[in-house]
Amino acid sequence: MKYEITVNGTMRLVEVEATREGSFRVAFDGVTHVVDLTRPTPEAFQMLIDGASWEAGAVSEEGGWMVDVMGFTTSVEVVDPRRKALKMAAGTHGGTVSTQMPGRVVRILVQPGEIVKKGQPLLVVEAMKMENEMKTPMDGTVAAILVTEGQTVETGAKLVRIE
Amino acid sequence: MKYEITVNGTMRLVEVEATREGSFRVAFDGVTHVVDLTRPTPEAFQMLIDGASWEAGAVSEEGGWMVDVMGFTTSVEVVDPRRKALKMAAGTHGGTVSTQMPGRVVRILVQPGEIVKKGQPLLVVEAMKMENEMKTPMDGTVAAILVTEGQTVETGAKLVRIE
Amino acid sequence: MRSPPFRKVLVANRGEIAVRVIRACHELGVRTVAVYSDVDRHALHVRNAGEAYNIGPAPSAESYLRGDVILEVARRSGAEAIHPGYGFLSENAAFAQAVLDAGLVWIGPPPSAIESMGSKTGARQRMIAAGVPVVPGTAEAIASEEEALTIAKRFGFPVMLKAAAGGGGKGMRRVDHEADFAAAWRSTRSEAAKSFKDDAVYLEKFVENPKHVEIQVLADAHGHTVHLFERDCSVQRRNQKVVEETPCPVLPEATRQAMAKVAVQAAEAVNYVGAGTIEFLFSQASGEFYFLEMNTRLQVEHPITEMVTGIDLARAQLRIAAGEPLWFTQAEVRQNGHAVECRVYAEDPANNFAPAPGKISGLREPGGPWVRVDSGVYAGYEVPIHYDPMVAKLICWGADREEALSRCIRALREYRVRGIRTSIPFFTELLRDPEFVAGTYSTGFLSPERLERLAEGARHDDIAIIAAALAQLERDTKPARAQHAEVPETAWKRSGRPGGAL
Amino acid sequence: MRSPPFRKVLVANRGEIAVRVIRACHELGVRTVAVYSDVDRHALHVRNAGEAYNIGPAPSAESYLRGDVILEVARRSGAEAIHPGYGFLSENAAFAQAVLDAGLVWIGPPPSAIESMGSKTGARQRMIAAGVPVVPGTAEAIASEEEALTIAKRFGFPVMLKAAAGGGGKGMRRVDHEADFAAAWRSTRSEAAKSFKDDAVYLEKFVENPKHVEIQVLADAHGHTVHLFERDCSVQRRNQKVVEETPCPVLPEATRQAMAKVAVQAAEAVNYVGAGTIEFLFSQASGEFYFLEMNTRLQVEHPITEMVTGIDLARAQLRIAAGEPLWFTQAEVRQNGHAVECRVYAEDPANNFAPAPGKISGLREPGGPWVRVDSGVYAGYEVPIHYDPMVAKLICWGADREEALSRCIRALREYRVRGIRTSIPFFTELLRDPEFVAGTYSTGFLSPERLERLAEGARHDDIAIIAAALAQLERDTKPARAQHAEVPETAWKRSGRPGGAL
Repeated sequence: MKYEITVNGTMRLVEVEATREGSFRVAFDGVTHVVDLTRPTPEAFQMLIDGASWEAGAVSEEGGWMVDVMGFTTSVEVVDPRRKALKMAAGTHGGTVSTQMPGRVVRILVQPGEIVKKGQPLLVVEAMKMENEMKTPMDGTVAAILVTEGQTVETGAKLVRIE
Repeated sequence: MKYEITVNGTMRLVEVEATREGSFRVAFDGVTHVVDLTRPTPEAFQMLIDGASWEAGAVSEEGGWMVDVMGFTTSVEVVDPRRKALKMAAGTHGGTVSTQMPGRVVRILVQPGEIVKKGQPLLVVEAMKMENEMKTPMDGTVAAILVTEGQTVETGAKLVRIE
Repeated sequence: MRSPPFRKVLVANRGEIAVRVIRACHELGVRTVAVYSDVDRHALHVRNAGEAYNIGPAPSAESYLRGDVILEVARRSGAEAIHPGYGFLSENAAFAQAVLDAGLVWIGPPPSAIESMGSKTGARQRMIAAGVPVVPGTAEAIASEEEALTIAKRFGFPVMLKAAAGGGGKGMRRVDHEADFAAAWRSTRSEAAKSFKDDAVYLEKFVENPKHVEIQVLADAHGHTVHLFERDCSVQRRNQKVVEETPCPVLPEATRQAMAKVAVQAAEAVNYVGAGTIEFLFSQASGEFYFLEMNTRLQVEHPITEMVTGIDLARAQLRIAAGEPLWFTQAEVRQNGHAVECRVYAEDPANNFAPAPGKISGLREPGGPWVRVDSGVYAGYEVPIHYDPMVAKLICWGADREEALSRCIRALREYRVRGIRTSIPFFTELLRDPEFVAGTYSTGFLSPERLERLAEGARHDDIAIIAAALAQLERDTKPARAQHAEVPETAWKRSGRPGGAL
Repeated sequence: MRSPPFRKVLVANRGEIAVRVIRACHELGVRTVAVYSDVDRHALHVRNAGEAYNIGPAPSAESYLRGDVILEVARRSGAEAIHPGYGFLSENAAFAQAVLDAGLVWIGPPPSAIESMGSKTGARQRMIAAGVPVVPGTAEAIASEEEALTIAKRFGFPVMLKAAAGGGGKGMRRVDHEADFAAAWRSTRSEAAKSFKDDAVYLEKFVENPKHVEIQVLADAHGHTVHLFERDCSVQRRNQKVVEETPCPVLPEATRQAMAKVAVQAAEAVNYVGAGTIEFLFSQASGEFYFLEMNTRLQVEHPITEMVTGIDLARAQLRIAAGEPLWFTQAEVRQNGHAVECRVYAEDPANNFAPAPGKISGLREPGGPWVRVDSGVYAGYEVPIHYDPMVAKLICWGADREEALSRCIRALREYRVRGIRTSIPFFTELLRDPEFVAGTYSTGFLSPERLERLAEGARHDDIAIIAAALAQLERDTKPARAQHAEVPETAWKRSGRPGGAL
């Protein structure tokens, strides 16, 4: 199987195949790794990578996996190139800003119809006694505000639609 | 709901009813307890029993639950009296001796057709470098031996049928 | 066996400190009462306590700060004493008084001592009277530029000019040389007038690259006060302590003794009883130290003092509150080895340390020799959005500093918290930072640049790629499993995180 | 930072001790190689190691005892040294020699020292020559009843008569008084003739109600040997240690010093290098002590010594093996406070301590101050049937014995191991047993009656009933959930457990 895997802003083409039960070859950046895999718990990937013991947790999230290694957690985007064309077709020129953090909406800073610049704060979500600005990742127009001030939101809740 | 609950050889009639979400009344031995229940993890029963905080683990096992409290684990048999009649009808005059411990059958001590007395060892299962005798819980005749020497058995494996 | 100091104690707190106090009670044979807000029914302190009662909705103001409700629970459950932990009601003199008025024991200092130390300016005056060194300053507005310059020269440059009506870091200006003084004076005044409609300005000595060093004290109700040496808490972010260690790696022995002596003096000046902490600014340049404030409660970082002295501070609080005289002398308190604490926060180091509450899907805490975890969470626990983001503390002891640090790095690498992001990986880098290892770091250590560098250093992208490839392959080759819908807004959702890099 | 003692070490073991050694290596900056049998791919030591290699099928003889395969892994992985842990190959002199012959470092004593202490009779002779007290006995068959009586009177009653061809506790008879001697002599001889076809009998002094007390020693390769005080390991079942503590609560200081001196003598007599333990029988009645045997490896119970001395024994082994001279003197080694260890076995206390392997469905290890867990398992781990039933060790330290014991009880009550039965609840009762608390217990302490009483005392049937009722109600009122079939043989299945009470 071939995947386009993006982590920390860099996309790599990764080829992975099972060689026998629990054993895999994973190739990227010109190197092929031999990986022996076992799953001590449902979220744990215990890997012997070319003999070296590494363990990662992988929790499914939209567009890929939330992966932790040695305590460091990062989002890894995985795209199957065969499905990519389909996705591109379905793509939009706008999008919805969501929160990946539960909290309470304390202030809304924009109005429907307002023109916003990439990086501009849209609203403020409070969690754990800290206020956090939610910014737009692109230029556009505020099409809809999907929450109200004082509302408690869960992870993944849609906040603002930009077009 | 009424249950016949047996633990450590003593059977009690226990009445349990939900009063509201997470709140219950449990009555036995002439005392009614008010219990607030929450489930922090799938196997944990976190209970405030008349205000006192207790926690038990309950794992389903045949005939009831394997319950641990403060580290002590015991088998609790639970019978619904309404279903009891049905069960009694289905009951037999013999039964099958199983193992609740995985291990390896190292010696078989009886033969098919042999008459055995309650408490008599039937075979020896080895686990963790220790040999453990499996005994018959009643008088009877060995109807069938369901394992062979050297065989590895899992928890719950049927060893000998007695009639 | 000794008889328990109390029959039953109510712990008016949540999280790891409630768990900590409950442990101390149980070890002493004291029964415990926990209180919990609506979202804390599942919390670890409820699971560990002897009894537990609901005290209201999630917001602290409606539950953990409701002294009246808590007193009612104490009455109903028959608790004899109340331990406030830290935060919440712990430094609320009025609540302490209410506890006493209800005929219960307050496991903390007398309300008068809390009061005395509660106001920064009041505490400063009191400490000056007690002969405790404070940062030299005028505290009151200065009339003229000439007078101000005279004072500045007396303190020695650098000095800080501060708008009397300012605060929170606003309206301040540092002056390094006499030549710059006149201009600085004028602009601070005019800015103060503009910003705060009040041009009053006062002056303070500026302590360069200070360390935050604090002394733990313990006093009984019979007039004995001892100190348990210092803690270096200079590793701070947003004025929050992040890593603490003891002994302070650069404190000269004579200064340690002098600082400890002053701390005992300070505690005695307010007739202190129980466990308390005197915070100082320590200048590595001049060797001087200055009183900052007193915390009239158990500190978050108390475990490192426990590890090097062998004295259980939470147990000591209970015994002292029950009237027991101190059972050891100052001479018997020794600093043995070295201890470090890392505060594990539910926050994302790669995303400007944004809060990261959520469900802990997997947890494996480190163990083995001299590794202590004081945790308020467990596998399967949902870290709520309403409270402090600290979920646990990792404390490691070693025969010397190097042993303690290497053990702490080992423990951090074993630590697995899955489902939420935490500051754990950031610590593995921080503890190997050359300036940290040298021990000379000051309160300015965690600059934005260093924070980012340390967070980046913790990445293991190659391993993450392999794991994600295997996870994806597993999903794609097991088509029977329920699959999460992949929607086109993917990139948007990710970038919607606060401070997102996109 | 100190430079690591080795670049890479192979740990030839599994379970908690492999995890323990890997931790020590990582703290010292040493990379690690684990080995595992077919059933141990999931094991914790593999998860924690730097590299890991399969060495064969589950049975130890085909994997963990395969010295040749392990040496091949060492060669292939580039390990410089091998740490054997305890058990398996740790006291195999031939393997130690093979390691040296392969040009690798053996993290343990020289093969000659293992050899010297390996044979009980050889070790006894060697110790007598070195002036170490041994249990008085003839070791060889005695020709006549008269000669035997003379010797018995010289040793003093009680004595033991033992069939020379016997063993494992068979063919022994205790004689308390001279008057009984003749009859005992005759019946022991005739029984020996019948049972072993050999009527040769020898005689040993019987040590009444002895304590098992052992001394930890540490020796470098430069001729320095120090002791790290004693451990009381008298709480035993089936000759297996169950609970250990240090200091021994009843050892007079003069005896402690004498025993420690003798232990150093014993180690020096065999040119010992590394960590080792000299076991003694200590008679509380007479105050005498006798050499029993030497364990030429790290002991299971080494952590309690670490807790009171502050010396990391596993790290010390690595540094000594790398040739480092001891970095402290005897005078600097101090006993600070008190430590207790409970060995957590996967066994059912309520069912005659039958082995209880299986899957750990839930696990919450205790934490907080001075609580150490050295574990070889995790939540979700299947404890295999092939190896020792010890799954973890709980070690607690306290400023004094009472603090250590009360802390240990608190920790045991926090400890949750679900899905398998363990000895944890039994310990909460044992640590409160009056004879244990008095400290006067001997090796006969865990009589069958006491074992049963302690196991029974740990029951909480009322709570179990409530939990089972709630669990059943939950199942019965959620009919959509998959339900386990209930078969009529239920009662049979339960009674089929070994030693079942039905």
